[in-house]
Amino acid sequence: MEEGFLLEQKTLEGDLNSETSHQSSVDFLMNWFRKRSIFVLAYGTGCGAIEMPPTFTSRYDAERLGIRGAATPRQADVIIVSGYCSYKTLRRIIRTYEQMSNPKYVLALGSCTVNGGMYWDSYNTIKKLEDYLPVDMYVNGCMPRPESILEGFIELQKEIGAGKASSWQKYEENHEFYRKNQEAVLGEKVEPSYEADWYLYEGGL
Amino acid sequence: MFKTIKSNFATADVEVKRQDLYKVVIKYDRLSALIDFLYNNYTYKILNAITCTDWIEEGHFALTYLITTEDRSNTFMIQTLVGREDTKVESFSKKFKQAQIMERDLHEMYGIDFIGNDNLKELSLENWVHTPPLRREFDTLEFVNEHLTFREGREDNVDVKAETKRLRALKKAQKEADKKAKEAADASALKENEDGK
Amino acid sequence: MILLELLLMLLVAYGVGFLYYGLYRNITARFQRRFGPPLWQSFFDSIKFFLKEESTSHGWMFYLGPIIMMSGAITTLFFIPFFKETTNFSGLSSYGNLFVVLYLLVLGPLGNALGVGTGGNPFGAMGVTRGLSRLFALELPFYIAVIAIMSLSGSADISEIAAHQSTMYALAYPLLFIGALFSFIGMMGQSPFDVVGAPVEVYSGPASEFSGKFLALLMSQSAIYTFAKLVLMVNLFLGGAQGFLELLLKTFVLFLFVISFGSLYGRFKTPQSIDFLLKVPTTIAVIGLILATWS
Amino acid sequence: MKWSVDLKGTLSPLSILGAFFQKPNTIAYPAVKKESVVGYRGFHTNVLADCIGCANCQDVCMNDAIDMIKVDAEYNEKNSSQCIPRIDYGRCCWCSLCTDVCPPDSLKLEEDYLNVTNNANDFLYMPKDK
Amino acid sequence: MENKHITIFHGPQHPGITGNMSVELDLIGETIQKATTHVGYLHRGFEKLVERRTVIQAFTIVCRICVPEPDPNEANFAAAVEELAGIEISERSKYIRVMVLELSRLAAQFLWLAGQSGSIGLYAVGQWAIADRDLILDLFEELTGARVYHMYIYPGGVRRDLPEGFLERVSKLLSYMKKRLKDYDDIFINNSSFKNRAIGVGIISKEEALANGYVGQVLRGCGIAADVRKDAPYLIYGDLDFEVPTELGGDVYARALVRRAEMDQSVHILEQVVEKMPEGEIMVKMPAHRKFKLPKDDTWVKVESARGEFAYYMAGDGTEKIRRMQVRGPSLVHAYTLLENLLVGAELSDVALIMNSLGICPPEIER
Repeated sequence: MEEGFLLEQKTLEGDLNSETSHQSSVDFLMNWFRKRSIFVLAYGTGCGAIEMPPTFTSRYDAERLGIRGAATPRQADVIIVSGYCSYKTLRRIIRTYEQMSNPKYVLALGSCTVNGGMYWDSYNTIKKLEDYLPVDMYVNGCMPRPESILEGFIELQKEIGAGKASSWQKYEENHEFYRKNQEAVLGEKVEPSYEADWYLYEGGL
Repeated sequence: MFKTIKSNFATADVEVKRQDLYKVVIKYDRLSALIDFLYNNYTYKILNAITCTDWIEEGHFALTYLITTEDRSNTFMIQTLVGREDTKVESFSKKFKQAQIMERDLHEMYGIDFIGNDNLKELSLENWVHTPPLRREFDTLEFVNEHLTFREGREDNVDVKAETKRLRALKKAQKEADKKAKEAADASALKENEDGK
Repeated sequence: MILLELLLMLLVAYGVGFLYYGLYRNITARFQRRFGPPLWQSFFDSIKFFLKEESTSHGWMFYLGPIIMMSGAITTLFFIPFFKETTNFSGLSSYGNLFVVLYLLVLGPLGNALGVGTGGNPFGAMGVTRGLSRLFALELPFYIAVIAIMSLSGSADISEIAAHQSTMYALAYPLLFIGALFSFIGMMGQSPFDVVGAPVEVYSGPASEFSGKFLALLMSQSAIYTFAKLVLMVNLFLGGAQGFLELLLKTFVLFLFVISFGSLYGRFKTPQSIDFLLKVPTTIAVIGLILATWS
Repeated sequence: MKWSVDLKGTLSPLSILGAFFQKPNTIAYPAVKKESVVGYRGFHTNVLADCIGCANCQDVCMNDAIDMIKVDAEYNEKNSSQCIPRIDYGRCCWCSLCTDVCPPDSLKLEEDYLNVTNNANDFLYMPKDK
Repeated sequence: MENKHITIFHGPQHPGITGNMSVELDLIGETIQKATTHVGYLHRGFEKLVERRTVIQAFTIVCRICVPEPDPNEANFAAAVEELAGIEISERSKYIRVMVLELSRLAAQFLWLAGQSGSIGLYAVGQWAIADRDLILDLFEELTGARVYHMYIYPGGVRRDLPEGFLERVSKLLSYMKKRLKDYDDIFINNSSFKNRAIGVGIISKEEALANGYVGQVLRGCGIAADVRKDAPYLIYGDLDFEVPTELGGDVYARALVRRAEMDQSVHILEQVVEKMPEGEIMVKMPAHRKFKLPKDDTWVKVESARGEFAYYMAGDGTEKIRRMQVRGPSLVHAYTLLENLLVGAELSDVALIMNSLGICPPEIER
């Protein structure tokens, strides 16, 4: 029996041939590479972060599918919004998301990102994530199991491979809409006001 | 110990809730003295928590100080009642270091001012301008409805009680109508029979 | 002709470098009781980063950093001959000897420092500071060993040094080899000396501000650089190689050793690693030097 | 900065290398699936023939996740309101309180749990009839 | 470059932070001059939400208060409700609760093992530990129907009886763990690189620890055998044989040794529980959720979580809703009073190490 990555390679490539007929070969290649390598930002925004370690370490080993963690937003492709999102976190998520370079994707975990979830009547969490950030894939659960998270990634990879995941373009095109919603809950200043911002120093360090 | 506390500090008895938990309700002006008394004469040297309960109907906050012995075998609940509006309470952050953060938390959630606490900045909220959230008059669902929207698509929910009532009434009406129709049918059948005879 | 050869060298280093990175990820994955990514995952990663859009700008100096590093890596590679006793794949090594290579080895960190310093990211600057303060301690045992080798073989030419070894220097003078190996582990960025890019401390260090094409450039650079350094070590200590198979075998054994060592231990703090490198490997290398010149 | 190296502490981590020859822990997910556990709290199922439309589940749900709706289906005769529950998986937390309070025991949770979609409006879930 | 004062935020998005929180660090070079903790990124207002729900409804929400180990919350909530309502639970459910609590403690310690080893870049240990933690979660899945949020310890007992053959599987896991834990000694606890990093880092003195109300491994790491399970036994801990491990160093390494010894003790406790598990009812009869009322009274209950004393204050007001529930987890004081002091003078590379060794868990600080 084939083990490990060989098996995954087969699954990934098996899905590939079906939905790619409309793409030009350059697009196809670009999307193929994008699909095969996904860097996930190491930011546990909510309780879903507790199922991230099993997903990314040896039990479910997401690296088999080319999915691995990235330390900084500059290098990340995917930000996982793992569950509920308080205003204070939303501010940081938006800042982080805007630091990521295109193409970038958002994976939303759990009930809370869809319609408020358990915290539907909480005064400090947002209810619908899609009002503030464009979401590529929702994963069901509270918490989603590692299998669900992997399934979410596989679906995302399929969409990327087919060239359909384009939420970052949506964010740029409808920036005013998103900014309006963000300002409605966060106030005029959406970016967090750090008292000491290192960018204020002349020329950095 | 209980006797001294009753005669010197409290109006009511010390209540033994569990083997490891005593509770006493005292007036606010004796609070500091009682904590000092327990701190100096016994080994109640650790402040475990400060909590506050909002009794809006009775118009006061119940502040509870939980003080534990050094060997952690017994906890004293010292409860004192303070007013709800513009509450100003003496801070214990000089005596117990950890009180600083607990008071900061209570200040944020209830709006209680702790005099002598040098840092009462926002702890977990950011740019909060509404009523302190844990006060009873703050209705969180109302706040949510005012500021946020839920997902559409669930408007077809049926009020089951009303629907049951309606269906029952309908059924009853149906039954009665049936009954009437039956009676009428019976009557007419009877008539026909009679006529036939 | 020479251009074609250089291009071929570059291609080999690029391919083998990424292959080794893939193997590295797979082997460490096995140590961690999992399967690990596809073999060419690092290559896919770098291509994907080439395809990303650039979102940051910190001026031309920032972009110059990766380019200096890349050209440093490529020139280092060109000055290291792949095989002994032949002029095939010897690149520019006839134009420069070991001193040039040693000089070029320092160029990489320097270019890094220039680029990252202008990036404004404090974590990047901290990583560079760590790297620079560790630089001397890291290179010292290596230099001592190299001096010993040069005096033993009486030449500063890398292919001559490789050809001079009737028994490998690693076996004949193990102390020198061990001393140099400690340095080498640090140069390869492996634990316990991986203070520069520690993600939980300085946020991946120098690379933290780079994204897109420049990160891809850095990845390719490190692949090429890794292979160049491995070939250098093989030439200096493991008796060089006569064919591709021998070269791959020897570099891979060395690489395997380095990555296995790296997954056993956690990282030192910067002062600790400087102190350690100055005391243990340097002492070992000095003793090796004395023993080697004695006989 | 102080450091010390003891022999045991240097040699004992070598057992990490032994893992190379052991079987990995990994469940290679899409190809190999973990067998589902009996009693796992996944999606809802509702036996329509038993459901009495009492809305107890709606009442106990603190997440306000359950709607009682009318659908084209054959109801139980005893279903007094002729409504059946629909779950909003944008609210549900799979606590299974609703199944606990169900008088005829018609509402249950099954082992299946996978639902991945790019459309957030797909989360209104009609319990399967089984 | 060396002498420049810079301020950085360590977190909330940083690989070396123990959850969604941040520490603002004032640095000269890499030495920390001042540290300020910021939390609130996970504030959901649990204490408010609980007030809006009936007691039974509130039961499902409390386990979310601490994500790495939800069960102490459930146990605390159930204990507080039972004490207020005067419910006496059956012997079997007490044993099952202890089993769940100890399994969750073991799982939380594995998570700590992963975090602590990751903070010095020893990734293999973390990868092994998370996989071993998953074996415990598999047992939970079987017992409670969920991996992380079990919602299992119910006021009045536990929600499900043990599945068939469950105890055998627990003892099988325990014998595996006993073998496995020795491996972790080899590769991590005794690893000289960990010793070099951890010994002498983050030292807490005994007097300070006692006076400021620190709990858990912080106390035990400086020689005070403080453990709620011994000091004020709840459930059946009074009948079980176990020790409270202590160390004298007061540093990161001492706390690591304490945690490692506690894992052994947890296995030991679980063995006894499996052996002694009595037969009987698992749940007393509870009224419907709108009819279950708490008297106007208050109480203070605590359990020992994997990171120290975890306490709840609960007040009822004669209705079916809870008047006030205050959560006092171990991290509140640790993250502020302790961490802000400990970090001054430490280096940037120690931050992750110290935070992991204190086991700071942000969701329980801000609730």
